[in-house]
Amino acid sequence: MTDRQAALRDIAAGLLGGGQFATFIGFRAGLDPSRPVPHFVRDASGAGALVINPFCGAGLARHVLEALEDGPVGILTRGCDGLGLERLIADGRVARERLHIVAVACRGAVDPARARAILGRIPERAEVDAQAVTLIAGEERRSVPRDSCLLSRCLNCVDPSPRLADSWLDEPLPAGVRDFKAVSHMEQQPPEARYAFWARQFRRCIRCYACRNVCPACSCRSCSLDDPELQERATSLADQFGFQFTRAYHVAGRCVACGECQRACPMSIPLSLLNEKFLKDIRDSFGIADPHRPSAVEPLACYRPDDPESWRGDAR
Amino acid sequence: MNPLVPQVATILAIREDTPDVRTFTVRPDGEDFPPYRPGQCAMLSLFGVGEAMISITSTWAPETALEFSVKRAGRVTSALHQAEPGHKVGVRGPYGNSFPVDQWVGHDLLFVGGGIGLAPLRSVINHCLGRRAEFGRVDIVYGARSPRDLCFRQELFESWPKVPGASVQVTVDAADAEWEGPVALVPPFLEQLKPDAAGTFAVTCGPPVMIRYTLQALTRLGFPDDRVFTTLELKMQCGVGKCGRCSIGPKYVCIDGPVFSAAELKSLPAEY
Amino acid sequence: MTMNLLPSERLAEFRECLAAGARLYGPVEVDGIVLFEELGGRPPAIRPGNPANSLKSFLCPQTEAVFDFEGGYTDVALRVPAAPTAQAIFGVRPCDAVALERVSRVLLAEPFADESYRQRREMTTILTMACREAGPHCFCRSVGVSPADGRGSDVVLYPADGHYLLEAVTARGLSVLQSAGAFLDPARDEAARATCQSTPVPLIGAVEREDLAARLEAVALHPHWDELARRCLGCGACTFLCPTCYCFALFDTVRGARGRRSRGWDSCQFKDYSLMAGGHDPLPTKASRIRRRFLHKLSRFPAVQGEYACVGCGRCGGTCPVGLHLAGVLSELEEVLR
Amino acid sequence: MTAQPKLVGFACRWCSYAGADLAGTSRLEYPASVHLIRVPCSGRVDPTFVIRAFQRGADGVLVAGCHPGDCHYASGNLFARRRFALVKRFLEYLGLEPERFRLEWISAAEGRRFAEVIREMTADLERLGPNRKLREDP
Repeated sequence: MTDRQAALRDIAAGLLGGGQFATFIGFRAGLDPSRPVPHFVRDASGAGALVINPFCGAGLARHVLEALEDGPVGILTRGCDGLGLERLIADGRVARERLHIVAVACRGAVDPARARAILGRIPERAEVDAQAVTLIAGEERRSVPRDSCLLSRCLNCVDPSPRLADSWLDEPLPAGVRDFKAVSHMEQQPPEARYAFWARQFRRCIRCYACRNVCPACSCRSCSLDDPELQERATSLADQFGFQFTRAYHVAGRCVACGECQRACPMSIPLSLLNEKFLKDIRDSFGIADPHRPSAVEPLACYRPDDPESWRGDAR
Repeated sequence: MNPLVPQVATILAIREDTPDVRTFTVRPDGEDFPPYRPGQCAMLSLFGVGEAMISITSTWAPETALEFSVKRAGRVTSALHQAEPGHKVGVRGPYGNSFPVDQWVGHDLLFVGGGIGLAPLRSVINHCLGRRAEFGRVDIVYGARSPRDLCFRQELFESWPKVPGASVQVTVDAADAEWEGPVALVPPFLEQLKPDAAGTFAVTCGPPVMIRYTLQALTRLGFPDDRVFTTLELKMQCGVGKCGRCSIGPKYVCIDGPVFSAAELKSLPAEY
Repeated sequence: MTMNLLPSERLAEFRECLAAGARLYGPVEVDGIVLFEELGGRPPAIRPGNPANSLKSFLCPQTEAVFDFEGGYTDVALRVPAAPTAQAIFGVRPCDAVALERVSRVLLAEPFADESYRQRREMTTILTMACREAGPHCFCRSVGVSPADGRGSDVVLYPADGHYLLEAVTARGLSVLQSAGAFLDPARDEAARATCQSTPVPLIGAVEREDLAARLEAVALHPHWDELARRCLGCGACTFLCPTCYCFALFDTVRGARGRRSRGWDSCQFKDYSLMAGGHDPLPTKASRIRRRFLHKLSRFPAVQGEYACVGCGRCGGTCPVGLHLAGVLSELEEVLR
Repeated sequence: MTAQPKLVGFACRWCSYAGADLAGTSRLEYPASVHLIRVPCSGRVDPTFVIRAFQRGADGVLVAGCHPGDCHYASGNLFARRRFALVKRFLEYLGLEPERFRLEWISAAEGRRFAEVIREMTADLERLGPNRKLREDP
């Protein structure tokens, strides 16, 4: 843990000290030890503020877009960040050679709210392994199952390490295969129950646009969700369905399943459950094994003459 | 009464001033529009399109219609330019403070306008000329991008110059084949004219950049900040000091402005 | 000041009595988060800290009609919506009630009082639950609000063991207590209030209030705002959930010959917030917009209103995707100054 | 008498729209429930059009284009096929009944096929009753 942190600080200081890089993106301690915040180191002397710990939850990929305006960027990169960077590179928004990717293997980030609820106070440290999470505050150590206190985006993660890297802080962990269990479960509900579920979720959307602004696949300079002709500002339930459909559809085939939208949503709307539905159907309908991992051609930007008309077997 | 609900009004006449400025004569269908003072604004709206804060170009008199000179810039103003006499609009107001005309009594006045910025000035110029005996000299300096962008030509070239003790100087940024007058940006043109700052109140309005340089020019000419006034325009939604959009520091342009003295502006953060 | 005791076991009956003449809202747990919603008989989820949404949802709704219109180019008729009906909100935290009082200073200011807000405010009864425990992001004391604050409330309930002390703060609150007289005991329990008044609010995010406005204005042009801007995503979560943010936008929607002009929340953190038709923008950068938000809350609003436009509810800290907690940002600025 | 369902059809001008014309000139009977919107290609149909139709009161939506291989623009319908394969499933996921949205290939010569699709869909929608989901004035 600390070895990685020391190595990270060295690499960041080296990049910034060399004069070629303008910014290094990582985390630094927040006010609350369980909430480190994204940090933008601008010179070598600031690298000592960088931290790595299991509370580092926010995605970093999207931040490179603005940081690159100042010059090349070094960035701490977990699997999810790596997929986000791949997305930005595939979209032509970021030039690979202007990034120095410092790869780290991630076993999951702790949700600070859930951790506090479990411990009854703010945890100071945490340890995460393949089986459990240990929360530590003062003398108290408590081990709990991973699914009780990791961020939901980390529970479904099959990409602990990035595919792109310029330096490694540790050994990469093997990638897995998404099981889409939550989507399958939802598909098995009757239509009325599904509609009621989504109505309940969407009704509380406050249209803050955090989901879009944090998304590495939502980097359009001009967004249709800002166009009053395409997306009215009204917030009736019908408008909310329209808004959510548009957001999810516009990343269909481009979503990297990093789960940042859901993590960022202040109203806890399970946005990943929408994105993953598209991913699952892309896998099943077009035979693309891991559609969340960016490829040369997006699934909706191409076709095969013999694409199966699989829906014809459905209800009617 | 909900202050956000406008009166329905009818466009009585439309005059084409320049390729992108039209002057609309508007009268509410029901109750008369309340009396207003020079410098005040009103929210003009097209139902189904939206609202925009527009300065009232006319000078109030009982039972007269309102005039708005509107430059085509965004969604609402572009739609307004498509409107025809007889069409309905919404109007609410008047909003904001006004030029402190009574404070100017007995003094010379200098008006410096740029482009559509002459619209709010026209209201106060006509108001002052209507009380001609109460003021000293009235000098008007006006510029536009090109001769065809000059607003209010009838007043600029005919009625105002004929008023005793009044002068009008017009410049353009770029001339065309017919233009024989001066070619200069307003701030340097003003400095060349060397207006006498002693005992004079100066009033300026125009695009943000022109206002900035004109204020600097007036300072160099010796005008003290408390004798220089301008009128600001920021994005507005409510017009009544609620929606937050037009705040500059602790002030709202819609209710505390739009008229500010240069002295007041200097006490505010540069967020305008 | 009228005070009564309500035995804990009769709290549900008290709520039913409130629901008799009004729609009753309160905090409920939905899909793992606590929200203010219509209670509809559900027991309220009274937890330390605040629900995700604020009372704004019921007093200045996310979007609402200003008027409907119908007609064509040469003939338009307007229709204003029906007046709001009575509502009561139970389980409000003191900071949220104080926030209403702050927002009212602007929205009710004459001569252009916001009519729809005024009508809703008059039809709303606020029943506040004073705090015996602070939430994880709370910092009310740092901005001059107490866990037992009664400002903006009609009735304050001070929880004690086995009962609540009820205090009527307004005439409307008094009539609530009168109508619920059957459940109430005229006895008093000053200790219940004192306990809440001394509820500790953790030090995390404590703000040094001495000359805060002046100290902030002094750093208004400091490059640290650019650092904050790098982190900020430019979303509107902080402002939409903030109980003291009141900015709104007007917009029209059209369906054939009918249409509606509506108002809806807007955020000074959005990049088109102050962008004008001609392209001029007084807040052209994210840094300028973040600075605007902080200075408005802690310097410019207080300059006019004498109080902060922040009540320390902690929502911005709990929900900002990148941890831009208001109190945290202030402590960063302090650090930068040192 | 119950109101006829509202069916919005987006029809490619090169094939399905002509197919609808043929159905008319051939005096084939099909319900008057369909409001046909002519589009240059099924590939022109943005899925948000479909959402908009449901929001404004459609009980069902049909997207009709040329048979694969016959697109006037070579591949518009093949892109549309991928897109609407996902959208159809997604609408169902949100809780819409599968019968409320269909993607069909109808050539200019298939007036009979057009009438048949409209008849089938109308019958399905009649059976389901009016759509309230996603609708702005339910």
